[in-house]
Parts: sequence; structure tokens; C-alpha cells
Amino acid sequence: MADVISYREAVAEGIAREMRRDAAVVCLGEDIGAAGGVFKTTAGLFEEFGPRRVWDTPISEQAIVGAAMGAAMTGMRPVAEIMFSDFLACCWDYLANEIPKVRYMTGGQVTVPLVVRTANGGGLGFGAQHSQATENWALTVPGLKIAAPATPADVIGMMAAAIRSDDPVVFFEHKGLLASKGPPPPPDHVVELGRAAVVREGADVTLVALAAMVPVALRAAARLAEDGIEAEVVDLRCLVPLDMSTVLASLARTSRLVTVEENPYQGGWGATVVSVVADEGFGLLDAPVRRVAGECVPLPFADALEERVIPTVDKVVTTVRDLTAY
Amino acid sequence: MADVISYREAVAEGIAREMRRDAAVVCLGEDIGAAGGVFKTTAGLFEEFGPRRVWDTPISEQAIVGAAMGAAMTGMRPVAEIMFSDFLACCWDYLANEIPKVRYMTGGQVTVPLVVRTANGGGLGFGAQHSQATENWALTVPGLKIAAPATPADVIGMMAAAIRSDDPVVFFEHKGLLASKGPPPPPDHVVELGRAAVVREGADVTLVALAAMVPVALRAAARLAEDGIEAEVVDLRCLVPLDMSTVLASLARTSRLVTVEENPYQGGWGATVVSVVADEGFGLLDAPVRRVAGECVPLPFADALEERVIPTVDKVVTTVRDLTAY
Amino acid sequence: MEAPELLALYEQMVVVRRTEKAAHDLFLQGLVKGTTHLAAGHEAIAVGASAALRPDDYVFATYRGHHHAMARGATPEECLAELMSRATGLCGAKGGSMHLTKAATGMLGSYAIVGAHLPMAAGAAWSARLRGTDQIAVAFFGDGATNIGAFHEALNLAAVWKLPVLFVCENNLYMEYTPIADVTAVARPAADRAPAYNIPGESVDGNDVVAVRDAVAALARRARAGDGPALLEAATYRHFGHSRSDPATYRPAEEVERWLKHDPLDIARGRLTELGVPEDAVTAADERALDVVQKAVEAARNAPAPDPDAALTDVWADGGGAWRT
Amino acid sequence: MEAPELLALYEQMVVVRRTEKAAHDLFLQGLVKGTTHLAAGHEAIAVGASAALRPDDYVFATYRGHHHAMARGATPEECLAELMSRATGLCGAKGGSMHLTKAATGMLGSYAIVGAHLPMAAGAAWSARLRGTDQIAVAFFGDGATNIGAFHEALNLAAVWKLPVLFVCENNLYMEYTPIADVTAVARPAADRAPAYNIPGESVDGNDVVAVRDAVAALARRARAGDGPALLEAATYRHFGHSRSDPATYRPAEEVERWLKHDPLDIARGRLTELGVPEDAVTAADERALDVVQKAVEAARNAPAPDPDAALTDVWADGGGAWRT
Ligand SMILES: Cc1ncc(C[n+]2csc(CCOP(=O)(O)OP(=O)(O)O)c2C)c(N)n1
Ligand SMILES: Cc1ncc(C[n+]2csc(CCOP(=O)(O)OP(=O)(O)O)c2C)c(N)n1
Ligand SMILES: [Mg+2]
Ligand SMILES: [Mg+2]
Repeated sequence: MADVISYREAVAEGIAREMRRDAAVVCLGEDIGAAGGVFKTTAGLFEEFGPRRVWDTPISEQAIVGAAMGAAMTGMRPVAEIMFSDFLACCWDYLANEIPKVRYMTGGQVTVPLVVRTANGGGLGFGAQHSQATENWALTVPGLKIAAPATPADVIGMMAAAIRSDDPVVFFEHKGLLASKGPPPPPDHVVELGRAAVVREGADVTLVALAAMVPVALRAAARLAEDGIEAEVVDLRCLVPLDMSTVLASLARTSRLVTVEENPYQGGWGATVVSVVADEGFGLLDAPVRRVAGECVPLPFADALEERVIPTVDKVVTTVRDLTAY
Repeated sequence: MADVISYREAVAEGIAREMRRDAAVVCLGEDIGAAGGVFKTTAGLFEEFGPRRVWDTPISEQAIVGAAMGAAMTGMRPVAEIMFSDFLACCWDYLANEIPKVRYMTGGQVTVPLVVRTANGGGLGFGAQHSQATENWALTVPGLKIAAPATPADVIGMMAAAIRSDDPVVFFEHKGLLASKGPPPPPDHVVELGRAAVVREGADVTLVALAAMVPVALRAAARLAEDGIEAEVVDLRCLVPLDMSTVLASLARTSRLVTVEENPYQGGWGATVVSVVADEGFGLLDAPVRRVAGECVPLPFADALEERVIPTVDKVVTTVRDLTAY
Repeated sequence: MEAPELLALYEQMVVVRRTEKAAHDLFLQGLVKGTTHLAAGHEAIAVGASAALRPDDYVFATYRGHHHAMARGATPEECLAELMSRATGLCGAKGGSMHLTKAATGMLGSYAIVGAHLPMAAGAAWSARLRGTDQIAVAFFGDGATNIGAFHEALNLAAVWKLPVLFVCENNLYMEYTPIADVTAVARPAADRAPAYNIPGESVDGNDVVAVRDAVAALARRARAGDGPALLEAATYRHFGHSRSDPATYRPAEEVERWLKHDPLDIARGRLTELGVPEDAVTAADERALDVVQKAVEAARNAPAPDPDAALTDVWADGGGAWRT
Repeated sequence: MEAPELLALYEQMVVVRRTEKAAHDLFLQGLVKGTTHLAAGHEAIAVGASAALRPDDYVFATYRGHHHAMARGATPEECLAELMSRATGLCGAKGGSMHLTKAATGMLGSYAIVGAHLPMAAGAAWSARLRGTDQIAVAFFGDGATNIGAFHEALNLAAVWKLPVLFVCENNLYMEYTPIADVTAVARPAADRAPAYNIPGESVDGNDVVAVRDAVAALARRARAGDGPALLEAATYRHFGHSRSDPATYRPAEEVERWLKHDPLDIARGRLTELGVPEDAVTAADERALDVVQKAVEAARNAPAPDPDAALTDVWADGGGAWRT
């Protein structure tokens, strides 16, 4: 294996590792086979595993995810691709009402070990229907695990955990990170779902981020360090299970919290984090809690407009400066 | 008009008032015509307005809401019924990606004056797929207005505002309130969207509630008063526009906040309210903020189990007592 | 069909009918909460189809699924205990009438969002193929479900992948209160759609248990042999309203009368007589069925309520329900 | 069709072709961001259909919608300015290539979720009926869209309500990279589904602008007269890959070659010759088109960027974007 691996390659590698160890793992989705996926995140799988394990589907999001569910209930471990996370809306019934509930409503009679992978997030000028960060949609539904890795190594490790999980996992691959690179993890690298990572230490403020917002938070932290403000950056990695222990432990050191979220402020995941903090971590807080989140508008096409909507390093820096002056 | 009107009757009355004043208002949905709707919330409309204004549809949630959108873009004011709010998932693409975005992504060229009405919430033993409080799903989507009245008068007043609104409104009618009664409002009663109501005054703690949780909060407040704890109860009425001014003003008086939400804690609307408070109202807070919300599980069938999941008066009372002892 | 087999199917149908009658009565006594969608009148479809299936095949049904659960191995006691919110219910009282499920016998669930289970059944059939078994999957659904998008997606996928899955429509002429003909562009809502997927689309008298058994057996054989999916439209009628709150006044009296005369139990009884089965053998079956159901009612009545904290379990495969770490 | 009309349609097609070529070049120069889905090869469908419609009819199209926007009144300059993120763009640079819309001329939008606009078109047609006009609505969509649930729901609803709406499929043989035949149960993905909705399902050479005009005109007449919806499947081919990142290597060279020879511009030119239109009249049309597009490129290049704060407007009908009070 090469010295570096891209996030994009890591997706295919993560899936391939699991397909090699477990014959029950099969993939389905639109154009994922010979074409290797629209984002090339399944490149090579069709060549290695063939058409009996990598299935091209019609444009039928409900059938894709519904069939994955039926297969998961009967002994397989399907990995279904929904091309853009915006299109989760086209099969939302399965994500909201079927997959997360069937185990519970049958009193635990069945399990649904499946992964729904999807390309998430904005910043690429794809406009209102191909740019959303929709991880917060999934957070509204108890019964789904939610993974959103920020690095190639995490993609592989969390993909392993997701595919091995007996619970349904929605796996958000960030479009803005696909080209990013990092060290490839060792064989059998598994990152347990529900473990946040402190990716930078600092004593003055805790930045809690996810996926593409992790590098934004890290760049902001580097800028803030020039001003003498030391930000600790927590990569949540998952929204469910939500690792509030790590967030609260960080807050105990810093006394200040800022969430950095790509999804809109209204109904964003940071709100849930903040509400736990405002309850259980209230005594730790020395200042208001701030959320740097997407503006509450659809995503516009033009770069200049999109930057006004999605969190940027500048916005994080300004918010933290302002907060540390509190 | 009678002295009292039920919430159920108020729905039909609210729609009828608007249909009388504006020929552009038409209704569509499953079994809403001669049958008067599964919840009888459209009873009488077919008789008064006939088949050209009250349309029975096939079981095609996407076609219902999609057709309503097309009609709204071309001069009509459709009122579409989605029978249970859980089924919003079956047409989520329209609620998440189409209706709230088309005006924005066309640079303001079109408006979408429609109402999607739906029966929301639990407590009736309808199980995992017919009991959810899904108002928080809608909150994740910028571009939708979200109404959820708690009284018959508000049903009529907010229905008027919703139907007259040039923006799309998701109108949540709570199943648990349908049989409740109240005074009928005067003719041409309009309750502006985005105005919360202080429905009980109190100096010790602010309870922020919505829809069926308003009477729960009020009953809890009555119980707490016996202990000498005076709770102020805010009925939010709408999630978008969200009336944070009223919440913050109440908090300025009480210094303590508890949200009372039927939707699950994870991703619930209370989190958004709390995050605004933890930022803009931080200096007003004397104690942690608590959220009494649905447990993060699907809705179970049996009463004894469902009560364990949905907020009850007991849970609110316990939470507030605990908090005021902080 | 030979007499002993038909008698057994008849008895199964009587058990279903009696269990539903019990559910109805218990509802009126306030012992069943929420709602129920009785399948009285539809018994022959569940019982006939099940007779044509193997124990390892998969069945997916709807909120109107009591008959399928029982035809597929759930006991009246388990079902009634579920409806009566007992800990001993099929789903530990978490599911209720609309979600009867007995995974152990291949009854993979009753789903209450119209049409949603059709893709699932396609997926179970796909899984069978992937695992190299010759199991098949069957989805039962109503006439109303033929107009929802998931129907279309499931059928196309199943056809393209040639999956061993049967789609069996229980056409009872109505969705909830609206006649299916008022909202459907073709006369036979299921069968007339089969050409759009290039698969067989057949019709059968859904109240004749033998006809249903034969039709399903033929299509199952085909599917098992690798010849792909099929649509079967079974004509039937519900004896009650859509759900417990519906008096069904929208149905013409003449129509109701005609269909009540075309009762699946009567038809089976007629066939038994033709086959020379003596009256008292039939009566004995009736009595056995009644006895089973009466005992089931008693057992369910006496079963314990669920522990409220059970509400917080079974979200995850490890049995837990925590969303945080 | 008479020569002058055909020449005008030809010129429109050339304008579309040239504008797309410009978009392609501007992309390579880094002046167009995001993605584009060129419709080169599909021009005759948009131009032919529009020629059969009235100015007050409604059109709904897809992310591959440049041709529809222009056929329906958007200027090359407005379109290119939108693609180049200029304040003067059709949608103020909020929409982009995938969402070209010109509501003022009945082009009610380009939608980027496959199939989603079919119910909307049905709704616009319903609205026309409700308002007592005889407008019709037309939805254009790809072969791939015929397998998604919204297709089925829209067609059934339109048929049941007998709505004045036409569903025009641009069958270019591929979804993104997958041949439509690999994932569709019938040979003609749209037309073969028409019987499932009891409506006409016709096929036409989508590269022959006259044939398209005639086919749409006939179905539009029918719809306007109250005889309900229809499906029209127009065979065509895209000259480029699915989107700017796709070299389209999955298509057999022989197939590409065959279709490039069946170019809508060539076909129209051939017909013009047959009608006796002199070569130089055609060349003059080509030159006018080129000129319009060159001027459009210049104008768009020189147009101002949008004000970043415009990102926070146009959510609500009052022009604002606030979610709180
Ligand atoms: C997606 C969806 N829409 C609406 C409903 C409400 N609903 C429940 S049953 C039903 C009628 C179904 O009719 P049919 O498919 O004919 O089945 P039947 O009840 O007649 O057995 C409706 C509309 C639902 N459960 N799911
Ligand atoms: C619901 C949905 N699924 C997937 C996509 C991604 N996607 C965009 S275009 C496309 C192919 C569409 O093929 P077709 O309908 O034949 O239209 P064409 O692009 O060939 O004109 C796909 C899969 C989408 N936009 N929406
Ligand atoms: Mg029916
Ligand atoms: Mg195509």
C-alpha cells in the first residue's frame, strides 16, 4: 500500500477490506459497478468482487434501500449507496420509519446490519439539491447509527466498524474531503463507532466539529494560536452514538464551547450537543456557547454565495475571538 | 356557532373559512372527500365545496404533495393532507428538497403558497409508524414554516395565516388534541405565524412547549404551584418562524428554562431553542437548562411502554422540582 | 386438493376468523388499544398462499396482517397477547396489531406504511439468491398500495434482477374509504400493471383457498426455478370496516351482501362437502378452532403486562437503547 | 412544416448547440463552476416540443435543461451568466446549470432530483383545470427517471384526474453511466409503461425536430381538449458524457458514431434542403446564432458577481430569509 491514501480511495479500500473478510457483504447502488461510482468511491470493487457482489441498480432509491433492508434481515450485510445525501429524502421512509424501527417494533426479533453510504456536504457549487449536509436529518431518528469520518484512516476504520455493526449505520462521506489525503491505516484497522477524537489540544476553548468541518476547525485553531488562543478540537466522528463524555471532558479543561457545523443552525446537530452541555456541563461553562453553523437558507450555486452560507475558517476565528473576549 | 368547538372541528372550520373567502384554496388528500378524512378533520368540506375543490387522491404521497407544489406555483393555494405525519417520510423529497428550495434556487421567481396538513404525535397506541412527533424533521429544512397549534382557536387562526401565507407551511395537527375543546374564535380570526403565547405566567421557571405538550406543561405548572413553584408556560405555536424574543423575555423574568417536547431528545426542536438560549440568554440563566423530551427510541405500542417514552406531567414536575433545587 | 389437506386449511381459516372475532370483542371491552385492521374475509389468501410455501420462505405483510401472522406460524395466543399489550405478545407489546411478526417462522413482519415492504421482499429474495438457497419471498399488500412509488420501484428491480419474489395483491375494492376504481387508472390495479415490468400478472378468486394455493404454488415454482417474479391479484372483500373506527357505510348494501355470500369459509365448506367430508368432521374442526381461540383469550388475559423499562430496550442489536457514550 | 418555421427552429437549435459549446469552453477556462449536464444532441426535443406549445403552457425540466430553458424563452446571455455565477444570471446565480428557470415564460424550472418534477407538472395541469384555462403542462425527463416512484405516482394521478399534462421522455439510452436496458424491465422505458396508466404511449425520433413538433402537437391537442395525459418517448443521444466529469468511455464507439451521424442539426438541415431552402440561408442562420452566443459570452463575462449577502434573501415570499422573530 502506498504512503498516502486519499479519502476517496479509502472508501473503496474500506469496503474492499470487509468484502474480503466476509462473504455476506454486498454492495448496491446507481453506477457503482464497472463505472466505480459517480465519485469513484467504489472504484475497483466490481473488478475484484464481480457482479454477484457489486450490483448496479436502477434510479430507485426506495428499492435500493428497501432491498438492502430485506437482505440485511435475512443474512446479508448490504452496503447501499445513495449517490448524494440530498437523495436520502427520496427513500426517507426507509431511513426514518422502517430500518431504525423494525428491530424495536418486533420486540428484537430481527437485526438490520446494513450500511447506507452517501456523499454529503457542500462547497463544490452543486446548488441547492446536491450540496446539503444532511447528517442532522438522520439525527432526528432514533435507531440509526451515524458516522461521518474526517480522514482517510477514519474512513477505513469506521467503515469496518459500520459494516461489522449489527445495527444500521448511515455513513456520510464528505464530497469536499474526497481529494484529501492521509496515511493509510494498518490492516484490520477498526475505529469503534461512538468514540470522538481530540485532534488538537488546547486550554482556551473547545471546538466540536464533524467531517469537513474538522479541517476548518483545525485551520481556525492554527490561526487563533497566532493570537495566543489555544483551541482544543474534538472530531465527533459519529452523531450516534454521540460521545458526549469526550466533549464534556474537554469542556472541563477549556470552559468554553463552539460547535462547527455545516448543516443549518435550525435543527442542526450542534444544538443537541449544546443542549446536553447546557444541562450536564452548565457548571463548567464560563461563557455563552456559540454555534458556527450553516445559514438557514438553501445552498446557493455561486461560490461567493455558498461561502456566505457554509462555515468558513474566518467565521470560526471571528466567533472564537469574540467568545474568548466574553 | 356553538359555544365550544373541538380541535377536530376547528381544522375543518379553519379550512372552510379560507375556502369561502378565496376560490384559489383547494384541498387534496386520501379519503378527505365524502369520507371527511380519517380523523374527520375535513368533515363537511366536500358537502359545502364539492368535488372541484375537495379532491380524493390515490395513496401517492409524492403525487399529492408534488401536485400541490405545481398547483401552488401556478396560481392556486392547495391544502394537501398527509394522513399521518410519519408518512411525510414518503414524500420527504418534496418537503426537504423541492418545496422549500424552489423559490430560492430560482432567485425568487416563484412562490409556493401551500399548506401540508398532517396528523402528528403519539399517546394513542398506534405504534412505531403512526405515532411520531415529526415537527423536528421539518425544522431541519430551511424554507418551511412550521405551525403546531395547541387549541381550537389557534387551529383556526393559524390555519388562516397558513393558507394566506405566500410561503409553504407544514401544519401539524396533534392527534391527541383532536377531541379537546375550547371557545370558537370570532370571524376572521388570524394568528400571525411566529408569535408565541405566554399561556401562564410565573416567576420561577419558563416551560417552553408545543402542541400536545402545552396542556402537559400547564398541568405540570398547576401541580408545581401547589409546591409554591410558579412556572411560566410559553406555547411556541410555530417552530419557524421561531419566536425566541418571547422565550428570552420570559427567561429574563424566570432565569430557568425547561423545554417540553414530544419529539425525541436527539435532534429535537428544544435543542435549537436551548442553543439560542445558551448563546444569547446565557447571562440570564441561573441554572442548567433541561429538556423533557421523548426518549430516543421508536414509539412502542402498549400504553405502559408509550408512557415511558413520551413526556408526561410527572416527568415535567420531577424535572422542574429538581431544577429549582439547583 | 385432497380432503385432509383442505380440512386442515379450513380449520386454519376458522382459527383466524375466530381470533379476529375475539380481537373485535376484546376491543369493545377496552382490552385492545390503538387500532386493529381486521382481515375477516381475507383468510383464504393467507392460508392458501402459506400452504404453497416452504417453511423457510419469507413473508412480508401489512397492518392488515393477522391472517398472515397466523397462517405463518404465530399462535392465536401470541397474537392476542400482543393486541392486549401483554409481555408475552409476539413482539413483547412493542408492535401491536399493525406489526405482528414472527421471524422464527419466516413471517418477517407487518408494515404499516403502505407499500414500503415490497422492496424489502425483493431484498429478501435477492438475499436468498446471494446465499444460494432456493427460498422465495412473498409480499402481500392491498389494492391501494399499487399506486405508491415503492410498488413501482420494487417491481422493476425484482424483474430486472429476476428475483424469486411474488407480489400478492389482496384486492378488496377499497383503500380506506375510497373505492380503488376511483383512484386507479386501470381496472385491475395489480395485474394490469404486470406488463410494465414484463412479468406475469394473474388474477385469482381470493376467497377460494384452493384456487389461491394453486395459483401461488405455480408462481412459486416458477420463481424458485429462477424464472423471476410475478404479480398475483386476489379478489376479496373485508367483512368489517377498514379499521375499528370505520362502520364502512360507504359500501353499497348490495355489494356487501354479495360478498358476504362469497365467504371463504363457506366456499371451503362447500368444497369439503363435494369431497365427501362428513358434516361432523367440519363441525369438529370448527370446535377445535373455537377451543384454541378461547384458551388463547384466557391465556392472554392472564399474561403479565410489560415492564415499562422494556420500552428502552431492543433499539440496538445488543439489546440496548442508548444513543450516547 | 413550412420552410420559414423550420429554419427558425433550426436556428434555435443552433443557438442551443453553440451556447452549450460556449459553456463547455468556459468550463475548461475555469469560468463555470460546479457541474454541467450538456444537452447537445437533445436539441430537437426541446425546440420541437416548444414549437407545439402555447406561450402560456408550463414546462418542467431536469438538470439537463439548457435546451428547454432556451427553447422556452431564456436567452443565451441569461443562461451563461447564471453558469458563470453572475448577478445577471437567470436565477441570480443561486440556481446554476442544474436549475435554469424562467417563470415569466412558463419555464417553471429545472429540477435535479430525478423524477421529482413529474408530480409538479401534473399539479400545474390540475391548476390549469381548476382555473378554467386550457393551458397544458409538459414534463421532460430522462429514461432513467422511468424507474423512480414519483414517475408512477404522477402518471397514475394524471390519468385518474385526466389532467392536461404530457410526459416526454428523452431516452438517450443511458442513465449516468449505466445502459438503461440493464436496469429496466421493458424495452421502451416510458412508452411501454403507458398501458399501466391507460394512456397513450408513443415513440418518436427525438432528433427530428419536425417529428417531435408533430407528435407533441397531436398529444397537446388531445390534452387541451380534455382527453387527458400522454407519454411520449423521444429517442435521442447525448453528444457528451453525462456531466462535465464524464468522458463516457462506457459507450461503444460504433454506437456513438451511429448517433453522431443522426445529429438533429443535420436532420433539420437535410429537411431544409428538401424544402428548397438555399444553402446560404442556412449559413446565415448559423452565423446569426454564433453571433448571438458570442455576444452573450461577452456580456456574461462582463457582468457583475452577486453580492454575497444576496445569499440570505429569497427564502420567503417577502424576499427575506429570517427564520426567527
Ligand atoms: C404511505 C401511506 N399512506 C397512507 C396510509 C394510511 N392508510 C393505511 S391503510 C390505507 C388504505 C390501504 O388500502 P389497501 O392497500 O387497499 O389495503 P387494505 O387496507 O384495503 O387492505 C391507507 C390509505 C399509510 N398507512 N401509508
Ligand atoms: C433521485 C435521484 N437519484 C439519483 C440522481 C443522480 N443522477 C443524476 S442524473 C442521473 C441519471 C439520469 O438518467 P436519465 O433519467 O436517463 O437522464 P439523462 O441524464 O440521461 O438525461 C442520476 C442517476 C439524482 N439526481 N436523483
Ligand atoms: Mg384495499
Ligand atoms: Mg438517459
